[in-house]
Amino acid sequence: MSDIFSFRGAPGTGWSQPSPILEESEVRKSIPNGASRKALPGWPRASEPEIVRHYTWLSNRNFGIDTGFYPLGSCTMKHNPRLNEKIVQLPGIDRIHPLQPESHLQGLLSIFFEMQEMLAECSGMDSVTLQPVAGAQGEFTAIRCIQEYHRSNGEGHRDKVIVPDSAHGTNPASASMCGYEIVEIPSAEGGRLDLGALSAAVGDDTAAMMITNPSTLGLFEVEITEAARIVHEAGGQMYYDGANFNAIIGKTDPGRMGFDAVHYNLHKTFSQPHGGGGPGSGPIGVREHLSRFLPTPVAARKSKGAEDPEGVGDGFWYFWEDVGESSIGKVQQWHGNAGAVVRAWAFYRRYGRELEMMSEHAVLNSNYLRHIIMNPDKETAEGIHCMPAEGADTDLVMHEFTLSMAPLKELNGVTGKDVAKRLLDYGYMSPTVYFPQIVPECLMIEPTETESKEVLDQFASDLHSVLSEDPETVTSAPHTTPVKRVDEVWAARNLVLRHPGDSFPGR
Amino acid sequence: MSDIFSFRGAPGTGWSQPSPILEESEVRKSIPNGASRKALPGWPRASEPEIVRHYTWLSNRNFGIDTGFYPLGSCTMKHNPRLNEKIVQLPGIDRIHPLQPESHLQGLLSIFFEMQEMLAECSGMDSVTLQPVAGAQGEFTAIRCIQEYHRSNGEGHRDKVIVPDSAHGTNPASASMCGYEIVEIPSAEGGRLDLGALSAAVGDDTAAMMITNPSTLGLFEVEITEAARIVHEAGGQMYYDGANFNAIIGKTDPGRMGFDAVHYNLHKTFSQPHGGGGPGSGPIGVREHLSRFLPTPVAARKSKGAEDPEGVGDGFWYFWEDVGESSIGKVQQWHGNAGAVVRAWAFYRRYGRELEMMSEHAVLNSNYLRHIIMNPDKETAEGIHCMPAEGADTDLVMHEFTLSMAPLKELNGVTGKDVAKRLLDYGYMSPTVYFPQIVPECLMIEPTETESKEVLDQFASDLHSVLSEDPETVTSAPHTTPVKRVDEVWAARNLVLRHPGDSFPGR
Amino acid sequence: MVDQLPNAGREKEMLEAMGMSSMDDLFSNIPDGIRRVGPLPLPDPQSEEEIWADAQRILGANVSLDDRPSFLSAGLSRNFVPSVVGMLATRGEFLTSYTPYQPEVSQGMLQAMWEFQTMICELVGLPISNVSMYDASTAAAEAITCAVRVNNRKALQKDVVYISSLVPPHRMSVIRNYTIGAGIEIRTIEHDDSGNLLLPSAESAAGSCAVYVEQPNSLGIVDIGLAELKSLIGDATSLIVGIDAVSLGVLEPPGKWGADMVVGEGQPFGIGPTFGGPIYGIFACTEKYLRQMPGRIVGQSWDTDGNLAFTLTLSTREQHIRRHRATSNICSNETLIALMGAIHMSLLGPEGLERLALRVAAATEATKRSISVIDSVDLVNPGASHFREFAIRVPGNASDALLHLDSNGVLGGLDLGIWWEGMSDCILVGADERTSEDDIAALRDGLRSWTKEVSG
Amino acid sequence: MVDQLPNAGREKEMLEAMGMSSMDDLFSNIPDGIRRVGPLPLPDPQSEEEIWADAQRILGANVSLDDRPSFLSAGLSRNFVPSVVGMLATRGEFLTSYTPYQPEVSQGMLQAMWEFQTMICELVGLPISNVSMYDASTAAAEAITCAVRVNNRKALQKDVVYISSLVPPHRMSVIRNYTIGAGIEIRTIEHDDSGNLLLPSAESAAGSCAVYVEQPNSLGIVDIGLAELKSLIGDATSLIVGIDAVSLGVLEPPGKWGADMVVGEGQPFGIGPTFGGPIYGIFACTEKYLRQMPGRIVGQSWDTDGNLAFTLTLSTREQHIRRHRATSNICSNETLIALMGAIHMSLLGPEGLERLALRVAAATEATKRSISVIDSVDLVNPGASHFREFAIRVPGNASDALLHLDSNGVLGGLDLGIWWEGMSDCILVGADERTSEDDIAALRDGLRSWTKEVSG
Ligand SMILES: Cc1ncc(COP(=O)(O)O)c(C=O)c1O
Ligand SMILES: Cc1ncc(COP(=O)(O)O)c(C=O)c1O
Repeated sequence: MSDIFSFRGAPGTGWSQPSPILEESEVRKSIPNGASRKALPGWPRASEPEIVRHYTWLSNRNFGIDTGFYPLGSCTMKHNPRLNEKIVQLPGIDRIHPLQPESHLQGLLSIFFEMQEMLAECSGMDSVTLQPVAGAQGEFTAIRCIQEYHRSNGEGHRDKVIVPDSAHGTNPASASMCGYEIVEIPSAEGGRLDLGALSAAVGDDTAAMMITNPSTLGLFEVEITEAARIVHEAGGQMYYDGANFNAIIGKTDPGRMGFDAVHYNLHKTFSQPHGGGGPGSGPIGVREHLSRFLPTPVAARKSKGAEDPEGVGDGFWYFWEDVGESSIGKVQQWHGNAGAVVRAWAFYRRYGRELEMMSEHAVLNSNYLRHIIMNPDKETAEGIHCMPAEGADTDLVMHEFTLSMAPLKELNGVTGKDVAKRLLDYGYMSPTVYFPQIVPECLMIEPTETESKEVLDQFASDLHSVLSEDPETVTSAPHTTPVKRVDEVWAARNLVLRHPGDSFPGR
Repeated sequence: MSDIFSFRGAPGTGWSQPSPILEESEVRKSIPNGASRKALPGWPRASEPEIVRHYTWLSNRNFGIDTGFYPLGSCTMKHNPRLNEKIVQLPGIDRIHPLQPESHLQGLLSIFFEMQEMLAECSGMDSVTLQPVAGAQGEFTAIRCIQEYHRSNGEGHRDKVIVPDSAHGTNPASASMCGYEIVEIPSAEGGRLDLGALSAAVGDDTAAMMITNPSTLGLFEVEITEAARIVHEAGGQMYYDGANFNAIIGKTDPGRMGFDAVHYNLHKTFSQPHGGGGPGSGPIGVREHLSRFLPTPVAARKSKGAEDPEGVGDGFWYFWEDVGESSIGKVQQWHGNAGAVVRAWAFYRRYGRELEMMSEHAVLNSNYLRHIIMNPDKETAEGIHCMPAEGADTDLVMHEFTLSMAPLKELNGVTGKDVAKRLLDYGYMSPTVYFPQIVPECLMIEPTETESKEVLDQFASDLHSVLSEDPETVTSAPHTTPVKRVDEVWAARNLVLRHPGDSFPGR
Repeated sequence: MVDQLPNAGREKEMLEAMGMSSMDDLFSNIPDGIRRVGPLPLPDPQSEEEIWADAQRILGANVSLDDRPSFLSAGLSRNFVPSVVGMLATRGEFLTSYTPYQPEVSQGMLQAMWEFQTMICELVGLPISNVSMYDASTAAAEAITCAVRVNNRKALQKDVVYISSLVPPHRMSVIRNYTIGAGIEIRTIEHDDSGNLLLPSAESAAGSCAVYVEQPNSLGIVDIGLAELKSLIGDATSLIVGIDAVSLGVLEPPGKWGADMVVGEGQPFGIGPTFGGPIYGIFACTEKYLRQMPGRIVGQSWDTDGNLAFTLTLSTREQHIRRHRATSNICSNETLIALMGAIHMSLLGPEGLERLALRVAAATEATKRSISVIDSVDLVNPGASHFREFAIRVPGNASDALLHLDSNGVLGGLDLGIWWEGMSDCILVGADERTSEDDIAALRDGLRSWTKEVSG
Repeated sequence: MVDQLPNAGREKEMLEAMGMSSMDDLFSNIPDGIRRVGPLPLPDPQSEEEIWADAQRILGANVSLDDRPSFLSAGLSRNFVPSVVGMLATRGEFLTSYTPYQPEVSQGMLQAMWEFQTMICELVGLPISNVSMYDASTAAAEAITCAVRVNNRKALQKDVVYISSLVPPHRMSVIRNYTIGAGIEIRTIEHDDSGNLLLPSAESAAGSCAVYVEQPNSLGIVDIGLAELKSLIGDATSLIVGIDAVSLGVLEPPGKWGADMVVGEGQPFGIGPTFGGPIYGIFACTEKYLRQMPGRIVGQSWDTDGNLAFTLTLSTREQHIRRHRATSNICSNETLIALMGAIHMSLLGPEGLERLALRVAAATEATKRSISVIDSVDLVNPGASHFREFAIRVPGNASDALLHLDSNGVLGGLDLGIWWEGMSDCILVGADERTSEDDIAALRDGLRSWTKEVSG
């Protein structure tokens, strides 16, 4: 166990810095009496070699896509091209301040502009802002725009947002943060959108409906245009949770489906690395009628005038356009997660017009994996205690699918979570468990387009093995991981949320 | 097991390249009939995600300094500052061709010049070349210079090079490649240089003596000046193997000791990462009388004239100076391992005049580690089967030291190699084993200055544990490594030196 | 792009295994009426080397802060990030992992974040920290909503919070967006001519849900009066303090003078200004707020073998469990950047932090001295102590002065007219640890030549 | 520099544990007469940020090949290295490891090098490869000494080897240094006007120890006649062929037309020109040379549990065992760069290699066509086929022409007068995969304007 707080180099070991440009005693004088720090923080005192070894050690106790298959449904854990990491180290992004004059920012503004246009095109929206820094913030931002839209129409009384019960938790949470009441509508048999329930839910108080398509069950909601009609007729707005965008690019888009606003998860569809939980980037796109409410500013361009200094060489001059008085203002203090935008730009450039192929392969891999899991050869099938149930009754899924371990649990008590933990022993990250909640003992599996057939074949075969194993082995899993099953209840009861400073805590 | 040759993507999967600037059919015409390749090489067909996962997996089966303590004696496995890796990615080194005009190379030439000067200063030599790319090539180069020197003096008959029996294998190998006969002189009692043996060995046929000081036993050869006198009197030249330079910088130097030529291992003393076996860099320094034989060219400078274009801003114009007619010419086809030189430059800049402190800490750590290994507390001592013998009878060692496991072997059959393998289980790289050969069951330990006291304490304590363990546990070690003890004899008998192409070989 | 698709060229084989014959079969569920026909109107795919060339060219059209003397700070730091930070944080095991829902294979990130929480607590002087917010502004905004959730029931001034009038407008805008839904009313507290908070007017905040102030404030002013704020507003009203993280190397942490919550920009530790994102927000608080706070938290625990282990905890506050009753909607956060921050902080160590803060303080002082001697250039708050930033008033439009400096290759600071209409003759000058004597001379000379131009 | 020394500040504690009181005690073994007194006359230590700033400034004073159209190749390639190569190879476990003497904890590097050996064998058409030489020149030199060791006993022309007269002088010089000790006599084989080897004169090499030729040769000429060489010199004389590694994407590998050993520069796969080093030499051979070859070799084996495993093998050839009877003195080699090469090769795959070679061939052909139409500029070997390089004769000094091009921002190639006195009016023009139409136009226009200047 490497404990960074046990590194006790001499004072100043790691700091290697030039001296202040004034004498220390003079500097001290510039700090008001009484405001001076009395005791320095209890940070570790470590040299570079110790730091490198500590974080290398930690990294070896962490699982990423680079380590193995990461079928975490809804999270689109695709390969992160390394070029993109190299690009964001260029001083032209790393060493740029958002408040520099536009003449210093032509390159970045042009990338922002290109991304706004591309995202609008792919989603069938009219305007795009790149400011929100995560999907959830995109939802929040779009719902705020919708809120201001209703208010500007004198419809401020609309105080409800409808979400299906299969929706991601951020949907209701974001709407609720805008002050909306949430109306959750149950899914129909088979996990699909229930138009009857929707019709019953809409009304004069409907501000918006939030939904993702394909749904979190990996189903394409074929009645989506009808749903849009119902909501629009009631005076509500349609919000598209774009977390599942990876399934449909070039095949259809939320504009065609009848949506008014959408967020994109650049970290999913366009592969900004997820980095242990973030950063993300959650641009939103809206139809014309919502444009004037977007956060400000957005990137714009005009033909380059003779007086403008050098641009990027494409004949345009790029600038920040103020969205105007109706804008909701700011949701992040600068222009969003520019680093993620630049990575996503580099990712998109690799596919260009063939982004469609990316979605094709995502859906191909998902259907293929589902097929080989659910159709083992006879011999394998005979060894399995009990096959999972499908999360949804369908022939086709989109980029992800769900399996229910309920039959297994019934048979021998092995739960979805047990299977998930056991898969860790086989060198996989586990699928998403227990979401969507409407599928009992759910495993939600999203292979993404960047996994090879060999990996999918192996995963199916290993899952079959798990399903054939002694239940005791599965329920006590994992066995080969850096630590065994972790006591989450102890953590929540005892709340040891920081290092005690001397040595690691004892029980 | 990840097998890259099992990746079988479609033709062209990984190649992502722009098209040729001429039509393929036209290009094909430019290739002479009959010279065209008939079948492409059987390389893997892998996508970027597969490559990343494969090499990540491989790296996790490899042990580096970043993984843990690496006390590999004679190899100076010190921490490699990461800044240096960042610097060599700058286009000003990565994208530079050695045949560009000098006006394109002012930055690199100035770094080469600075390094030549610094190395000369630290070693007490007059001229330095950075061309040799490894220590062994440095030895070879210097011996070639000495050879030409003798020839130019009409002393071409000198055909013997003297090396102590504790010398590194490259010393005799390098001299032998120059056509010299090797005279190996035995060490005196205690592993020190035997002046009597040396006196007996020198003669009219002595071309040179090669020796390292401190010796491979970590001993400072106190009679070194006397040795130099003996060799010089016989008309021979003194060659200093600088692999152990880490021990003495700022404290003494080969010039003071009486040497005529020296090589440096930049990858040891100046921390160019060793990268699984290389690259290295082996500059040599020589006294005045040998300068004109050095490989050509070397970096030089003059005050900047008005006509010279911009330089690096220090008022000098840097250029390549031809060493002249007596030069031995080239040993590497360009200017050596420039990348290693630049890393070493960045390393040296961190210490500047305080390089001395680096050597102090290297020697401090070595003596401290030896002390705590050899002086366990009473309780620990009682548990140990048998303490190692010291490799040399001395109070002080320099940057490294040797231990003999001979007593243990005698007692219970546990060999030095067994102890080394068992240390792997404790998370260490093993010390150098069975070198120098004059110490029976030798473990040669070099902690370097970049290990903390905590690491040294822990290592000593773990070594004590190994010495207390059930012999069976030790002789069957390692137990927790990615693979168990590897059958080196099978490898040498069967010589499976390449992948068979289909799947991994079976026995 | 095929280099990203391991199954390119093998579609048929896979389709056939499923009894399908074309990729189109996979999308047959999408009704015709909403199918896109024909390719996307986007450019051709590019290879890695073409993209790299374009990226170098296009991003090369930006002007890097490192290319010239720069005095633009305004909440983002032109910092120096040691090279190990990026090299370690981009190790694939960190870079390509997601939220550590499976602690058994995520101990690395979990432990690193637990250490991060510890270092933030030590920095700000409070017992609890989460593993990052999006940025300083959302951290401030969510601290305010959190305070309202905790205090509103007993508050005398229900749904009311007080905010310093010197909180910059972009942050105010974020705060407005985050508080509007909860119906929170924002009142402002003013400052005196030296830029110090008007304590008597702050007294009126007693009984409200929260007070949000910044130290140093947006004009760089270190206001010692703030130390009395907590005693004025009382226990029932949260004191939320926005900080400059580096300043805590020399300034007493707010946790020691009564802050209930501390928020701020983490960026100086871990990542360059990077055009404003990804950066990360610091969020720390006392125990009282623990169950209402936003964001993820790592706790220590044990595995079934009794080994020390880490896990996410208190998830019941979060949206994926509590849905619309969650304490925040935050899901993807800024963990990777927080990891970079943790590495940077551990490299600095206590004395390294102090040195860093002293360097910024020295540069601020030296710049202030040098600029304030220019005729007709005045300090806006001459009596105040400054850290990192200070405002000057120039004889004319700040924008003209900055344009003049720009043409001399100096990035002079921020035109304060952008933030506050009444300050269009003021520049916010920011110094930092990398500010050199030469930089200062360039700024001084540029300003001087401009003042001569306008006056003569 | 203290950031590199974990025990800085704790010296006393450690000294005391040993019963010492000062650092000087540690060096008391060094006799006074040779002790340096006083500090080294070197500059002050610098911090990371100062070194980084200096490095950027100093290295920024160099002119990068990517900054301008460049036609300088001459044995080093202005290649494009995919970003994963560096990122993976610099993972600490690879970067900071040494020679895998302990196979149990070095399987990663061992397997990667075994795969490298396989890819090199496949590339050149021979069954055996080592894990790298220093560079192409030492690879050629050590191949020659190896051939002499193997063949000399039965050779008719003892201690004699034949080398193409077009082997460039820097490589010849390396070969001379490496062969002089063994008393090897070097004779040259000449070329005809088209640059093709004079086969009749090559016949005289039969019975010697080895023949060393290059394909394409240093003037870029692809010489189909070489395919007959092996039958002319016979089995007892080694045919050693130096290659352009990329060319083997379109050219038949020498192993298929009789080469006993293949050597060459590995640099195009894995690393930029990097001022000429570190790069790595390719060395491959037939079984006959296995026990006399230089360098490290990885073999497959098994561990005691029967798992597949890798280990260094045939170490008995090496200096650390055989000492002065070793087959070479090579110890530290270029493994890390070979690893980069392996990653690059696996990314390319067979078709990627072919595409790369076609791109170079296309650029060579296009450049040749464009240049050869310039009045008074002639191809030196008009009848020949070229890959990557070709020589032109200009109406005046090559150095003048190159200076003119340089002042027009074009790096025009190599002044062949540097290599061969008689060719001071010749330029070696190198094209590569990154050569664009615009680059070619810039070269053509620059050359044309210069020829006009000199002729007018
Ligand atoms: C379906 C769905 N919607 C919304 C989100 C929220 O996105 P973010 O994590 O970027 O805030 C997610 C991400 O987990 C998601 O899967
Ligand atoms: C004492 C000694 N001399 C010479 C050498 C040879 O140096 P290199 O490996 O750089 O060729 C070494 C390196 O292992 C060594 O330890």
